[in-house]
Amino acid sequence: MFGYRGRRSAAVLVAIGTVAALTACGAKTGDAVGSAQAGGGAVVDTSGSAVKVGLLNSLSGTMAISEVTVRDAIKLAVDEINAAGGVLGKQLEPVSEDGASDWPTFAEKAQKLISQDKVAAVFGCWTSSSRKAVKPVFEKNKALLFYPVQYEGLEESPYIFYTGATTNQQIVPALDYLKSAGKTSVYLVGSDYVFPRTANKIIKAYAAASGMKVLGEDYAPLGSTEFSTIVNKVKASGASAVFNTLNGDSNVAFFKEYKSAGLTAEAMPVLSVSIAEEEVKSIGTQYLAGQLTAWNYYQTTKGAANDKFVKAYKAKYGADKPTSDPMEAAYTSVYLWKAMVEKAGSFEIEKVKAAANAGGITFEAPEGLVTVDGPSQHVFKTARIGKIGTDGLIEEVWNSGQPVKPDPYLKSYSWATGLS
Amino acid sequence: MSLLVGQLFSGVSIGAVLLLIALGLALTFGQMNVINMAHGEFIMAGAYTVYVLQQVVTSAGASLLIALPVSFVVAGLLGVLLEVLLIRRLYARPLDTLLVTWGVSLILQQAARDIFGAPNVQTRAPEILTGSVHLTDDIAIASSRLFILGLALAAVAALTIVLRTTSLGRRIRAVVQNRDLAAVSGLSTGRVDRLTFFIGSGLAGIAGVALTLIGPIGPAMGTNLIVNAFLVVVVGGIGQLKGTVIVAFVLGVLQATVEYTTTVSVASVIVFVAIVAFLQWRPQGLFTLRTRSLA
Amino acid sequence: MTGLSVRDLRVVFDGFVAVGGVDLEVPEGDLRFLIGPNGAGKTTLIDAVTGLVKATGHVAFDGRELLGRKVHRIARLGIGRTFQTAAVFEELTVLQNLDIAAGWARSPISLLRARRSVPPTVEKALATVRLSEVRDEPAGTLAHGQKQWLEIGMLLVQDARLLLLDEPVAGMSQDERDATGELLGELSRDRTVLVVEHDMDFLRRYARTVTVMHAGKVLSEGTVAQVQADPRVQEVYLGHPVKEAS
Amino acid sequence: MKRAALGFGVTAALLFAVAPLVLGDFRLSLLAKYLCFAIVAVGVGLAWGRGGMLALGQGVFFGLGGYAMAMHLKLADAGPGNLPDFMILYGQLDALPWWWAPFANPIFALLATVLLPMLVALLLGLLIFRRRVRGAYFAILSQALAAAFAILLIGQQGTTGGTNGLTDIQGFFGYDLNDPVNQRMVYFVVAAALLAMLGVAWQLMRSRYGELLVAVRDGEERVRFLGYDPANVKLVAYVVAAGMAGLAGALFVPAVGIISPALIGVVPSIEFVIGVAVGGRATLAGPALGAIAVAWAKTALSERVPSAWTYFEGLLFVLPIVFLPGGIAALFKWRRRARLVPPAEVKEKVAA
Repeated sequence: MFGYRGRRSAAVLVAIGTVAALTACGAKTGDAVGSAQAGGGAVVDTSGSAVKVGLLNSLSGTMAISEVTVRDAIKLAVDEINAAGGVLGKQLEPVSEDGASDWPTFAEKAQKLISQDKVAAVFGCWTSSSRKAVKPVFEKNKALLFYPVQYEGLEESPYIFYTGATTNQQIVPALDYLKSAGKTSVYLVGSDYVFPRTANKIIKAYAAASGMKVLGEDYAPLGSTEFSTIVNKVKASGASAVFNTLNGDSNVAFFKEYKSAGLTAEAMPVLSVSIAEEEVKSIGTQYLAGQLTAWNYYQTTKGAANDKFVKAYKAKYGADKPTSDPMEAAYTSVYLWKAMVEKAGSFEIEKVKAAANAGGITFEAPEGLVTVDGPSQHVFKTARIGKIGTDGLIEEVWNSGQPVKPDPYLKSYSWATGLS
Repeated sequence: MSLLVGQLFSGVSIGAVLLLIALGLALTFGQMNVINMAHGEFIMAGAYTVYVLQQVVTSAGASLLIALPVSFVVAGLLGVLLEVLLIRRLYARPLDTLLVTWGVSLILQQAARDIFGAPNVQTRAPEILTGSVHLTDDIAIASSRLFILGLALAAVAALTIVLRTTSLGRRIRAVVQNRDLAAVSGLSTGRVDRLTFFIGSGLAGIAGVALTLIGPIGPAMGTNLIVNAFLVVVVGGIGQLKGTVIVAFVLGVLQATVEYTTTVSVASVIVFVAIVAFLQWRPQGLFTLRTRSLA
Repeated sequence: MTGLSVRDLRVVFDGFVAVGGVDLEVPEGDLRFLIGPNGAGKTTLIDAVTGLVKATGHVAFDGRELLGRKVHRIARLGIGRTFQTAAVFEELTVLQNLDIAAGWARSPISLLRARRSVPPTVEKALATVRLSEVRDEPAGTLAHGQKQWLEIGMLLVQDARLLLLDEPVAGMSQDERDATGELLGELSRDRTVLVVEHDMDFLRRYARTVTVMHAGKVLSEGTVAQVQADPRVQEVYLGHPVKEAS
Repeated sequence: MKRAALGFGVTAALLFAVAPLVLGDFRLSLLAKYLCFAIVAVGVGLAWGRGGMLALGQGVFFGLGGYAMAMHLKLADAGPGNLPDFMILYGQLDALPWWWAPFANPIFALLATVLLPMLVALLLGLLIFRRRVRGAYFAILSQALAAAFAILLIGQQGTTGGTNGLTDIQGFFGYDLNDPVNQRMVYFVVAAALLAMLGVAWQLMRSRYGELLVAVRDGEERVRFLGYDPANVKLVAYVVAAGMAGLAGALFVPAVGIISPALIGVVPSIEFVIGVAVGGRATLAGPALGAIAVAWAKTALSERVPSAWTYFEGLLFVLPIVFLPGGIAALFKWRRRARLVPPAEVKEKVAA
């Protein structure tokens, strides 16, 4: 009754399967033939009257709050382009996938968009972690990603276009501004992930070179909402300003605590790099009025292109919906891709890339004229410091005057040697 | 010195928040052995109640005061609904209540996202609760924190009085100590269960009101808090409130102290290690209700 | 010395004295019944002997001190017990229940193998407790009396030298009681058996000696006749004289 | 016995022959990911279904296995003497941290993927089970463990990659992971591992130990009176489950190309359990099938209606557990009810 035959036959099957699998193995690492075979490159499906483009954003989970607005902005651009006749005579068909605020899911969905849907380009991702997770997928498949959010720099991928600010277009100008405003010491508060840690490393290098003092540095886990200790430390430090790289929900708790502790924007302003119009709305001007932000675009930015963008966005999604920097960068990224495709005269990825790398891709964006920097695949952007008003909008108080050349590795800054 | 006092108060106020959240759990988990992971979403419901009320009542102060009883009832009713629909079928399977209520919490969160939108919403606090109270010239403590501490202590006092002196309290304790005997003695255990759940969940609603003063109001606001609150109840020992009260404050001060000297992430690991170590010493928690029936 | 020897045993729950200084000697070969009104401390005494509750004093079996040892270590010294409400593993079959009871000393290797044949002791116990027919049924489906027997069967395969039985015949039919009584008599020949029982009729028929407990103390001890004649016992059972208790 | 042989045969045929023929590269690599979850589920089924230990911290062991594997692969990618890319970027380190160094050795790393989680589980289990922390206490504690471990990993960005985790893994013991053929190979390895783990679980469940484990689940105190120390009995199942989770995490890395704290915290850990509950917690195949079904449903639903997934997942926790505690398996197994009925929670009858 208790024989072993069953197990043995199963074991034999397993063994056969494994051996078969192993003998059928493909390329070894460093094997030139294998690599070429592996990366034949993504094929864009241009057979129909429409070309698919991928939208990869978190529509659920903790990041949905921010990423849904980016998705909406991308859709707006796609609709506008379609209404104006499409790209190279083809309509764009958006395929939206949910990254679910989960990095492996981002990788999975990126692969799906590339190999199942055969999209011409993918727009999306917000967190650095999601970008890091999909980066190998795009490189392996030789497919294009347009990443629309300000980030920590120190990265260039041949298959990613970065349309948000890199550090020298946001963090460095913000520090310049604080310095010029006579702030001699800062306290660094951030969420515990890549962007704040890298940003703070840059800030410390900058401070060391410019005589600014960094009086403390604290990180809260993402999603943390308990800030009494950190605010106590900030208050005790007596810094003249706070550089805030907190993300999401943590900002709400931080600013409520900040005000409770009797700290004010006048005495110790907080300069935030992750608080845009949407976040202001959910934190409340009661706590935020007078605080500073650093971005490349505000809803109040002057110009006909922005008036048109704001009007179109509100018409499509509701009058109470503000526009913000990442949304604008996402919106712009679709138009930049369109310009690349049109210049290349083809949807073929290597040709689109070549057209962009040759330079001269521009777009009259809501933030002003943006130009793609061919070699780095980043974008020239104007840095802007804003002050949060009691009406929930952000008024520009300073800008860099002209678009700043992207420098993701901060190679042109002497104090930054050794950072990358 | 001022920093020391400030930091001590931080610890106490972290403890007060923990206590306010854990109090309801002490009742539903401690007394009824139900692990309600949706407790965090009842907190969320309480916080959204403030938001909704403020659409009607413009005065921030008045809306907050009205919100306290209203949130209690809203969250309490959600709790009763949960008890009647699901928990009632699971009294023999306490571990399963954990998973089922986790599912409920996912559904409630998504519902909040669909009703109120994914972004956090904004509530106004009365000006008096956004500033700080100066004890001396250089020692100031946040008035919102003071309010929460007061609220937490008031909730403990009220709950103690209810449990000790009212007939409802006696019935709750009778059911906890011997369900079968209570049933045989003519007590409607079903009704007592529902009432207990109403109060426990209602306390979550109160906690939600308090949290609008210090934290974000959004669909995910409850999830971050729930695990720590459960730890408080576990370490405090089930069946008695005093353990929960003491442990909430001790953990709060421990967290604040370690966090001050190290980092937040090291602090949470140290707190966890401390808890495991503590359970080596007292596996049933700080205080236990000794009955013959538990070895 | 063989058998159970209890000296000055005390068990206190939060100030309530459940057992307050009990001395008890049960030699090998005895079939001792332990009786007393509710709350007299009978079950607590068994709990203390088996390590379930903390106690002070001395409890020795076959000369070895039991107090301070962990429950499973006490069990390994050959002390087995049953419970007021039959505690069998309801989702396991009768055979599995017995096999587990027989097996604490098994090596890890044999534990990790499936059972290939029924161990002889289990086979014998199945017959003894008349459960051979239902050996592949889940224990949860057994009648109440059968569960009690299964528990006794588990004591048998456990090869316990000291058997502590808590109301073993509660809920049994008269036939089953008789069979149980016979079995206990047989078992007690080379073992030490202590039975807590309320059924006075059963007691009169099968007890060799009786200890009466009251309010945590031993009130009287002796043969059935001696105990029944003890005025203190009659006083305790006033209103419920021993003779009418069955 | 014949049923078991048939079951293993059919499963092997499905995994090794049918799936690779029917599915394209992309779907096959998704299946590889699901199978990793299934391996975790087999362990959870053993610990929870048979042992009554609701392990809500399996993400920790999954993570330990995954990180052990990923650390080796990152070091192998970087080449001898070089630091992994992210360390240069974020860590500003001159030398490899001491606790990374041994993982350069493939044999050490491979052993560590399974043994490290088992060791951690052993230590933790000794502390927890010896002191009779169980039931809800155990569940909550294991959940807190997952939270603490995730926060710890995130906090050490320079040496663990922080929230990003370890990504961009190019090779797998010399094989280029970008090559679809090698991705198929990874799938076969995962499938073989799942079958092997099913075999281990099958043997454990049918053994005397398996019966003893059920006895401990249903009457921990009672088992003590039979001379067993239930802590040891539970420890074995817990440690084996941890090893399986570690193996799954290790295989997840080449299959998906990333390991991150997002797979370790409270939420992913509880998600490991849901498939088990849906499939049938106390059965052999139920947990694995349930895990695959839930993961597949997640992909399928989120491709079509993203927001609906959350509702659906919520209902997955609620409906089967309340109304079908035996899981889907219970629908098919009326006849063999003896072992397969869901565990009524620990009945402390002994107590009285």
